Amino acid sequence: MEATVANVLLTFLAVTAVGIIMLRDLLAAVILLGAYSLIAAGAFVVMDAVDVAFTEAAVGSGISTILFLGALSFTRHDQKPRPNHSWMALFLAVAAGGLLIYGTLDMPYYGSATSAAQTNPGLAVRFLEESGSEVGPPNIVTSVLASYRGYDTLGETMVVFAAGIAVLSILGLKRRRPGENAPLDAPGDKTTTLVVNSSADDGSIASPNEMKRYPRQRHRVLQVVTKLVIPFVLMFGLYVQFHGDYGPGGGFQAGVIFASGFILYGLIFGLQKTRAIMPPSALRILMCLGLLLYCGTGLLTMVLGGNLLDYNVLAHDALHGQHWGIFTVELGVGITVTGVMISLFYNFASKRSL
Amino acid sequence: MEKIAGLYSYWIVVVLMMAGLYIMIARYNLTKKIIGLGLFQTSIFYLYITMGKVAGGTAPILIDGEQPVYSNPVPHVLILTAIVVGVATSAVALALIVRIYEEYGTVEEDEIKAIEAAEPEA
Amino acid sequence: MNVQIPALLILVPFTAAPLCVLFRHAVASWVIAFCANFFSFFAACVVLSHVRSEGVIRYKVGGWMAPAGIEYYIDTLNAAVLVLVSGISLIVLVYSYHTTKKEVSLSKHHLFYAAWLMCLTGLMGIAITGDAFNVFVFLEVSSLATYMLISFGKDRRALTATFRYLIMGSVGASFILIGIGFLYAATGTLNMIDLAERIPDSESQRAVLVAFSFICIGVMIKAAIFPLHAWLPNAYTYAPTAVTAFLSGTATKVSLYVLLRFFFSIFGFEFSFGQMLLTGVLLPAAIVGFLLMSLVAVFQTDLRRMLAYSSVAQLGYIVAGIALASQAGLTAGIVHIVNHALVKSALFMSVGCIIYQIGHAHRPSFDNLFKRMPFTCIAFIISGFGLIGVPLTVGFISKFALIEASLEQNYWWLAVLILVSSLMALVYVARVAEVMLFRKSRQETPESSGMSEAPMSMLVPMYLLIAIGLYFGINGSATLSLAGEAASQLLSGFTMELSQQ
Amino acid sequence: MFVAATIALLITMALTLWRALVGPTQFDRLLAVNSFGTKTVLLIAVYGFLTGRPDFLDIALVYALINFLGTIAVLKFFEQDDLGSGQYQEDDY
Repeated sequence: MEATVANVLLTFLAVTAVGIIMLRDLLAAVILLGAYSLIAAGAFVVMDAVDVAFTEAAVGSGISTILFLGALSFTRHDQKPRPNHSWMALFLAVAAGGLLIYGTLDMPYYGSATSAAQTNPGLAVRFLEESGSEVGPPNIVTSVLASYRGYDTLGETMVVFAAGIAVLSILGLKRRRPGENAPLDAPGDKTTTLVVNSSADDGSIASPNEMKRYPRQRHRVLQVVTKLVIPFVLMFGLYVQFHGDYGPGGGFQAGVIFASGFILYGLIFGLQKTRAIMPPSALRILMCLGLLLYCGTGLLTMVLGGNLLDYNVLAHDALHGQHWGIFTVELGVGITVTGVMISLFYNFASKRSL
Repeated sequence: MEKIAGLYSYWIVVVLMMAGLYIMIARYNLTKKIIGLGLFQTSIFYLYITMGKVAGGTAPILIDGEQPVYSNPVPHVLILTAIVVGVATSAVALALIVRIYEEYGTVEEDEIKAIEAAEPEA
Repeated sequence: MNVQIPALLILVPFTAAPLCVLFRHAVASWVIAFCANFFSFFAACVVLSHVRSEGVIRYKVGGWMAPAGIEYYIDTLNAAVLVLVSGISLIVLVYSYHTTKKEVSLSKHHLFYAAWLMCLTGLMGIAITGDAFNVFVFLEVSSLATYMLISFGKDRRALTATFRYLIMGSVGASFILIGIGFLYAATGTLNMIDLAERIPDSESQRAVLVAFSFICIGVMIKAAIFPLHAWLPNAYTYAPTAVTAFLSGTATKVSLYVLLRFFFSIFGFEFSFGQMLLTGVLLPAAIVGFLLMSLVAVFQTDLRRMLAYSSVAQLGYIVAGIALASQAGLTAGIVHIVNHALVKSALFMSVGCIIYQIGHAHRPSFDNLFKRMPFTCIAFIISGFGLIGVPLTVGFISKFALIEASLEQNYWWLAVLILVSSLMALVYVARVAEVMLFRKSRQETPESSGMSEAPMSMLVPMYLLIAIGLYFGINGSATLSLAGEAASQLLSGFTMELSQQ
Repeated sequence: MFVAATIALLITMALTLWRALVGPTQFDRLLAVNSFGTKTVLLIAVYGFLTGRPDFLDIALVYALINFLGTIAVLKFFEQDDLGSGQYQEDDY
């Protein structure tokens, strides 16, 4: 049953991928990419990777979609018609794919319990058998992520931080409205692309004229619902942050969820109001503080006489030390990710409102 | 036959990867390239997770008092990192696309090349 | 030596990056960056001397034993790469103080130096680690920082150059990720030493082979080895001048180090060159690379683009040395990694001085430049000699070693081709020198008459780098013995005995 | 029981996915993806009971949240072509 469900989802993935290649409308491709991530995340649950599913759902279909939409709102969202194939690209892709398939031929089969990866006493077996007594948290992924391979996670946090400040430096500060300095065809009527596919049968909802006729809806229901939902979202973010030891979740996922509360607010009430609640300078401090908390934990372990990120020295009892170490480190990740994600949203959404 | 059943998931994943790679190379639209990159990376995540699955296993979160078969947690950890890296790269790429559009007025690769070719050397 | 120095080497610049952003002050962030970089350089020197006197360092991050946790594995090669990267970064950082003021808007200085520190951290992180997946993580740290640094370029083409680099870089990184995945499936481990032990016994040899191919291609894209160099010329041409000088001396060199580590230490000499016939693939690529790219460089009028193509050509020499797969060839390759980094950074710094004063680096407008900027021109010409391989420069040492290595295997034609390519280098350097020194200005424009030498804070670090180059050019045995040591360690695989934990 | 539910869900997922692929309007796609998300939430819940570890319902919660967020974002994009505009704020609550 497991394998069947996994394979069905995999087939869905393949169909969606074909759709993404075929569609010329970028907006549709982005919506489908969101669906693609959702399916992938569903499949990850079926394949027991609950933490990965958690992250992929939050990032792949949440944050990514919003970033893409933000970028599309600056640029035009239809791909120009072109000759639809490139033999060179096809050849490269097929060559790489052929090589990969050749490589899989003597790989362990799906679900094999005797493969090298599953039986290595140094890694998988050790984590499964010892992590409970060496590190503590029942969620082995958390133990490995924050303790055994905590150094990787340090690098990962820096990658998030780097993306945050890179987008800040590329997009931030002074903004120009798109089209103001556009040498080629300026995007005059972007709304037309909305109805690209709806021309024949039922363009009834989407015609640009009609959209212009009702430009500003009041959306009272949305506003009320959002205000009701946001506290729960933030609460859920905190739960994911602090429950990551026992169930799926952790700093990264919590940061994304926490940020999505603010993003939701920004979508409904506008960027200006959101910025009044969470000013960009506060975000900059958050980003830095989270990373510094992580680095600081590393420094503290060294000051106390251990190696870098050796949490055992943080308390008299090794398990307590691990607990504190993982707690601080995950908190650092959560803070940085919250800051970076909200900051990304600000940068991609600030078209007209600044 | 057993081979096909056992390796089916890997093969589909490879096909997905190549679809992503193809979009990245063949499409002129810069945004579409990044969509392709997303597709490509998600497929790699899938490849890793497929490796970690143990038939009849359960998620690697310890259950008190029981000794079930757990799936391999190592690929999960690696992919958590890779997902983060992936979204970070896309964010930077999209920011670049926005700036490119502001500067050139287009996000089609060949049009940008034409504009650049017409410009004198810096 | 304090046990914690290898970890501090990474952690200090790592911590300094968010500090720069936090303080958001242009000068303060430069000072923070300088101090952190200086510490790293000092620590790297300590590590190098320790490794050479007492052997390999293995440092357990998190206190976990190797395959479960991540460890640092430092032998002569990585220690040398660490010193090289942090040293060049330090010198260029001093130099960058003025150019950054001119090229980057003041409100973004803190972001610029934070990105610089992250790039440095990423590169050193790649060089120091003993874990295959960790290489990927730090590769991405350095890549993202590099994209950001290049996008600071003033010209709008910097944006498209960055985008192209980002696409190719992401494909490269994804290939590395696929390769590591296959390695994990075949062996069940990520630690480099553990991998080296398990690969020969793996039941999935085809998976190992695919992993090898994908990692190779991925790293070669990052290292800009011909024919996968397409991102490099534009990126180097449109990046801020200091960034070009920094990256040309460090980023591709670290990628080459990764290549060496995977070829020799992890997959092993037998597998790479016996089974995979790497010589047959790498040597033609290297030869076509250095001949073609030198030829392309001759026809460039923009100095930075010319030097960028020349970089790809010079990488060809290094790859040729590796492809010879002998102690002598490998030594020549490693020496050239160091020497080329010194020479090319100095060259880009001198071009940066010209850009600082004139605003561009377009060769035909260098009429009579020597009168106005004598020190810069001298620096360019001396470093240019290094590029050609004139005796008493570092370039001579490594080219001589390379020719010796190819003659050792009776590849006399390779030696001839190297000489031909050097002649082309002579042509492109001489064309620039000719305009600088001898061509008289047709008319004295008002803007050119007021021009003078670049500020001291740019000249001093540049001449410091040139002096280091000359020192190693005259005292060639210093680098040669270091490289020889590194080469023999590479050829003999991982050393197990620990000098400390 | 749960097996039947799983199969039924997979079939409905296939149907909504088909609608998402063929369109024809963007609103069809958006609705299809939105209901596809809902089906995924259900699938995860049902699958949790099927395999005996229902404690992963957290993930279903995230899906529901993100699905909502994504739909709102796309709708805002449809309506205003801009994610950050504050045109709703005149109607201040």
